[in-house]
Amino acid sequence: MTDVSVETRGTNTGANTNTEADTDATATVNAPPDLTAVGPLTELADDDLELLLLIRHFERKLLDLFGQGELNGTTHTCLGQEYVPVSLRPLLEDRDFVFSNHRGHGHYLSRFRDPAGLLAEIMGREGAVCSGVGGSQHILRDRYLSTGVQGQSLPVAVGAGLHQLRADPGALVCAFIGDGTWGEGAVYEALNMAQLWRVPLLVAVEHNGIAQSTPAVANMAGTIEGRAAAFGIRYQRVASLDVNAVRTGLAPLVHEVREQRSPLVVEFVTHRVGPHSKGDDTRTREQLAHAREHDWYRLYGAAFPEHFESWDGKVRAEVDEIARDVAGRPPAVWSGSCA
Amino acid sequence: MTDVSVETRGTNTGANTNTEADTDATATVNAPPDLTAVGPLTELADDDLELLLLIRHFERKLLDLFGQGELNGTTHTCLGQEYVPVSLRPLLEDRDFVFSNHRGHGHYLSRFRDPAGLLAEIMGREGAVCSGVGGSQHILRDRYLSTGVQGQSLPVAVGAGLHQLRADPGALVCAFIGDGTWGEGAVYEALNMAQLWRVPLLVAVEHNGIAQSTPAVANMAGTIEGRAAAFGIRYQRVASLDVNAVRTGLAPLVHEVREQRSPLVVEFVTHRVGPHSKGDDTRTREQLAHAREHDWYRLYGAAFPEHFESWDGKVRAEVDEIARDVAGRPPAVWSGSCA
Amino acid sequence: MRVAENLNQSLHSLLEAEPRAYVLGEDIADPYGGAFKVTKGLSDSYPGRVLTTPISESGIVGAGAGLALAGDVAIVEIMFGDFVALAFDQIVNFASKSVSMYGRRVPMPLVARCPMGGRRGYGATHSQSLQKHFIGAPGLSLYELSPFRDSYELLSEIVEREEPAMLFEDKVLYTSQMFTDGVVDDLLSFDRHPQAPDVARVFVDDPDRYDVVLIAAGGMAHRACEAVRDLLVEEEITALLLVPTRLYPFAAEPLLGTLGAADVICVAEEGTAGGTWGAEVAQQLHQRLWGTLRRPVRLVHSADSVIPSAAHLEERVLVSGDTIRQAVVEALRD
Amino acid sequence: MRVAENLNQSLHSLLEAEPRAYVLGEDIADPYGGAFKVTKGLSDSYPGRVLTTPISESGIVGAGAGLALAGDVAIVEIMFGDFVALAFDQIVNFASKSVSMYGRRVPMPLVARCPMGGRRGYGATHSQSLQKHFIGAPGLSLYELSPFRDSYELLSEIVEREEPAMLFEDKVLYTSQMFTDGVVDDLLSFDRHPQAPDVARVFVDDPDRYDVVLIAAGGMAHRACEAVRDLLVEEEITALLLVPTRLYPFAAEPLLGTLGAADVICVAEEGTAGGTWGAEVAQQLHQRLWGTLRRPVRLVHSADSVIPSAAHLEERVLVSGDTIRQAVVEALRD
Ligand SMILES: Cc1ncc(C[n+]2csc(CCOP(=O)(O)OP(=O)(O)O)c2C)c(N)n1
Ligand SMILES: Cc1ncc(C[n+]2csc(CCOP(=O)(O)OP(=O)(O)O)c2C)c(N)n1
Ligand SMILES: [Mg+2]
Ligand SMILES: [Mg+2]
Repeated sequence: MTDVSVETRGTNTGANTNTEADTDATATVNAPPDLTAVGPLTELADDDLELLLLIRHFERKLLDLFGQGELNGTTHTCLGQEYVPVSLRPLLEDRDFVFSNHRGHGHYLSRFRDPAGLLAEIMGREGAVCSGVGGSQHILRDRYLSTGVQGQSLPVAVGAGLHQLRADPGALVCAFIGDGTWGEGAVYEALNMAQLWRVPLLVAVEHNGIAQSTPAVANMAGTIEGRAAAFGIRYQRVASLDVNAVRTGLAPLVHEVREQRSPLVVEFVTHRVGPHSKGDDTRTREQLAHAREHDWYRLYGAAFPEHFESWDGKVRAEVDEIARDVAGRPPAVWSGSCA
Repeated sequence: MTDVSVETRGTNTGANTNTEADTDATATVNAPPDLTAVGPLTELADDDLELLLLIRHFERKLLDLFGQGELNGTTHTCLGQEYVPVSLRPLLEDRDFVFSNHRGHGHYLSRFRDPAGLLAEIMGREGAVCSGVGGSQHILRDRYLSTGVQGQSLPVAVGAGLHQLRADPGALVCAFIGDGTWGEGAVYEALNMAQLWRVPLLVAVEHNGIAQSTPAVANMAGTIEGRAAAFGIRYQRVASLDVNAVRTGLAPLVHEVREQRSPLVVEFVTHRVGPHSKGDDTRTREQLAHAREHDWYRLYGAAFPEHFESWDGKVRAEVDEIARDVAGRPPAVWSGSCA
Repeated sequence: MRVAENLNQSLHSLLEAEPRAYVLGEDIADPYGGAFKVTKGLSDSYPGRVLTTPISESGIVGAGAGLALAGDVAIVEIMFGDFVALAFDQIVNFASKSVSMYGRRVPMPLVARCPMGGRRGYGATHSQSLQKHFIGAPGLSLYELSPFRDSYELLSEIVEREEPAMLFEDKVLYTSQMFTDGVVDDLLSFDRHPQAPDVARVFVDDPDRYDVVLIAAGGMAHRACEAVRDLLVEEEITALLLVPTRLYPFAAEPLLGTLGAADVICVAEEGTAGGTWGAEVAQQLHQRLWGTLRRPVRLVHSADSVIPSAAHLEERVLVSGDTIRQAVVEALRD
Repeated sequence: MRVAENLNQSLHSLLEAEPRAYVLGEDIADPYGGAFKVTKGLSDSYPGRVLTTPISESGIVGAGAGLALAGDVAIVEIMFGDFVALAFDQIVNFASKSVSMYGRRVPMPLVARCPMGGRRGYGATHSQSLQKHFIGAPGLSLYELSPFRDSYELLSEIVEREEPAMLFEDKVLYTSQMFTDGVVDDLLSFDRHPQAPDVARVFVDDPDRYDVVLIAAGGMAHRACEAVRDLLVEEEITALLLVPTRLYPFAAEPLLGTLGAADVICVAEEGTAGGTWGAEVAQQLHQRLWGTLRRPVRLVHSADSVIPSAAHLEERVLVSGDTIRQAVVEALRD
């Protein structure tokens, strides 16, 4: 099974995200971290920090390249949300299926650490993970799949979960969706089936409060918690931005998804720091400031400046280098049907 | 506005559905009836009893005619569920839209008392309300519409409700759906929009515990109450089979739908006494017995035998007569396109 | 044996032979065994792999796609094929695309079984033949159940292709008999087309002597047989009937020899007017047989209309054996 | 004026002129004004009647149908037309059927606006031209936005018909200019077809002198113009281009005179192979012009393929001006 501790550099398990008012020492040590509060960040393992920064600089590079007219098509960066897949990373196993969505670069990079393959895909160059056919939104590799139609993947995830049940008990299916995607009926058809059939489905909801340009208040009546409850599905809210805390807190819940065939909805209260796609952000100055205040990048840099500095420039340079390399490659070759 | 009392023959307003253990007399008089318990039946107004019996004998006649090979196509009778639309009848106004479903004869007859038009429709004879084109499942008359695709009508009802909001404030839209229909994603898309836009939508759920052959436990994870709550939509459970109680209890809630632009889900815990359509009932003897125990027809006959007898034979004879009349008519004429 | 029984046995055989196979659908569990009883006995025999589902057409096709993607084989029953409209996105925009959208071939053995067709008085939302709307989605194949072809053979062919497919089943077929031993009736015989074994040939005496070729799939085959008989008996016109099981992509090539020799080619289907399967077939034939054809391929389809519930009105809209016969006679007059 | 602006103004005008009109769609509210800015300014000007919606394509088309049924006029924007697959049931099995399924005509002024087409690198689920899949649903009309026709006139025509309709809008059109005053460029002119005022005629000098007729709608018109130019300049072939705005039902009758005189008729569209709109047009023309046609109607469409994301791969799949030119040249050789 997943060994979480291997991946954890600091000794902090997130328990110190409790507020100072909490004076009961034993409780502080043993209690699971309070995932529902933002709390201070704890020191990251190098590996996690590096991955977070890889995603950050990858996404920034994409926006740069778009700005320079170097990229075709569209893209949706996960700026501000990088910590979600990074937190989940060691909780997921190779045999698990992951279904990602339009905002999937962080999901992909967390699973494969393959910036060159992804960038080549987006730029349509040699080495593209899907030969340049898929592009930013349509990626398949091993048991990882993303597609560009909101909600569509949830019923598919249920089917993949049915497969796991029989073919590989203990394996799960993780599907990422946004808050706005709860507008789609497919989501509910899937939740109903998942719970009826006790499919090991982990729905990771990245609730960034906005869908393209539409705030959640105009998109969603009620709450995600209520919607999970509607199907009798377990639910966990995660407001924490701390990778260690999130990971430690979710580990036992994810374990239950595997062992108890019990679907789980995890709602990450997260913040989209960048535009929806390329430059289309109509949020107010205040809204943008609020998002930026919750940016782990800024927060971590302030909390652990040395650690941060020791990696940030290095990873950025690596991404620059990768981008140069990929940009210099010949076009992707597609042997597929053009008949 | 709707005057409920006009339609009520007995002095009972349903308050005596309280159990005898309830000794607080004032509470008994003033408290709203307990809709969530089955309770004893109260005496019906003639008009209500006649309508209930009309629906009952209409449906029975259909099954007879099918048995005799006189009918084409399919039909879904509402045997056992007649009291639902009859209870709602005076709470709905002509200006309200009603969206019905495959099991809609009771809904139609409650609104129009037009057994001949409906039977002619089902038999494809002159006088058919939709010229024989629609058949049992596809009926449109004034602001009443039924169709045969489960769940499809809920988003449509939201649109009709948007219309009402601007064109005729205070008017509402009532949509009937079954428990199994909560499998359809369209239901959730509609509930979300209805609550976001504060549409005056009354969803009348006829939860008979079964969908065609599939029991609710195999169809539905969680509860209907939870699913309404998921969208912040008000919810009322109705287990009572007593027309007076149901009507009195729901009147203020329906009033709020009109006046407060507030969607409402009413779940009727009801019982399908007949087959799904023509003879396809694979329920166990116990399940069938349980349904029959909750049949208002039997219960009312036992509770108020004189009142019951004074109408039952008469209405049955009327329906027989209508069926004879309709069967003797020439085929329906359809001027519509056959191009 | 009735077509429904043959199909039921095929599903049993498939579940038996292929341990990765699943069957999903509404009300398919025993003792009910599906609205048309095609899945009878399956859930009792293969409990973990035969799942009765909520009323969620889009969801269950998606779940089938997930199974297929993960390495299983998924057969999904849409209770009435009309409701496959709800799964259009999952079929066209997920399952079919996944085969090639990721830059390499992804196996996706998913079959959506769609009972179609009218003449049962079910009315406009339960009587359609929606085949035509699914033509030309890259990666998606369309098949039609036939009384001339064992459905196990057909299902196996579909599943082996490992691509999303729809199997359309005319509901009126379920209660008809399978044709066997080359016999249709006292007048008509059938065999497999020598160049296209998935196409049945129905003929009077000699499969190589005919004036007219009819092409009709699935439940239309009976009406086409009726037309063949009536044309012979009443008009002295000899017709050959071809009954394909693969609608799309339609393989015209192996049939060109047969078709080129006909005075009239007539494609009959129950779908309503406009954008028909026949138009797709005709398009191919017009391109390939232009110099040879004496007249345009004649299309027979139902009227441009909803399908009424009342039998006498439904009849006015839908294709009958007589519609086909008349079309041929008219065409010959042109 | 750009086509997107023209369409935006038309929506303004429609909301102004028709107090029963509503516009619904995802992200259409100001200041965003829709993914392609076509709805800009609408929600500020008509707050109660312009609704930004949840991501619920099926739901919002259903809501539009409800408005239309209740007596309003509903325009629903599908952000990317690809997602109209999710609303197939509401469009085909509810809105379109309701017009006639109840035995009498029920007005249903509902327009689903569907931005379609590729050449923007959005990939397989955001680049399709799904027009063909909606052909032949009784009660449903299909239209195409055109740079040759004021969209207010077009929208008014659609709405006045009071029947469900889809308006397909090639996304690349949004940023192109409307053609006005009969001028396409220094070489080409246009007018309205005298027998079919909803069809634009693009011609070199004289609309009555041509060897070849191209038929192409919407965003394909530019590529067809390119083909007309290249055919003239490089092959000395004179082509006339017809740009219809009503795809289905396609009114062939008024165009027969024009078409009958052509050496080659070529229908071009961006949709992929199989069951194309062109096949539907060809079917009509083959029936009506059989004796006159020198060769079968030539169809030009994209490859039988998903639409790749990378520009150089996308180009291989989609129709270009050159594809059309080559098709015409080849056809003339046959
Ligand atoms: C079915 C469908 N409808 C609309 C879109 C267009 N679209 C892409 S992303 C998006 C917003 C999604 O919002 P959310 O689920 O909150 O995810 P986020 O972008 O915030 O990560 C929309 C409307 C789509 N891709 N698929
Ligand atoms: C979209 C769709 N799927 C399937 C059906 C077939 N069907 C008709 S009624 C029914 C069961 C409906 O169950 P429920 O909603 O509980 O209503 P009830 O029949 O119990 O009144 C089914 C599956 C349908 N009409 N529409
Ligand atoms: Mg969001
Ligand atoms: Mg039920």
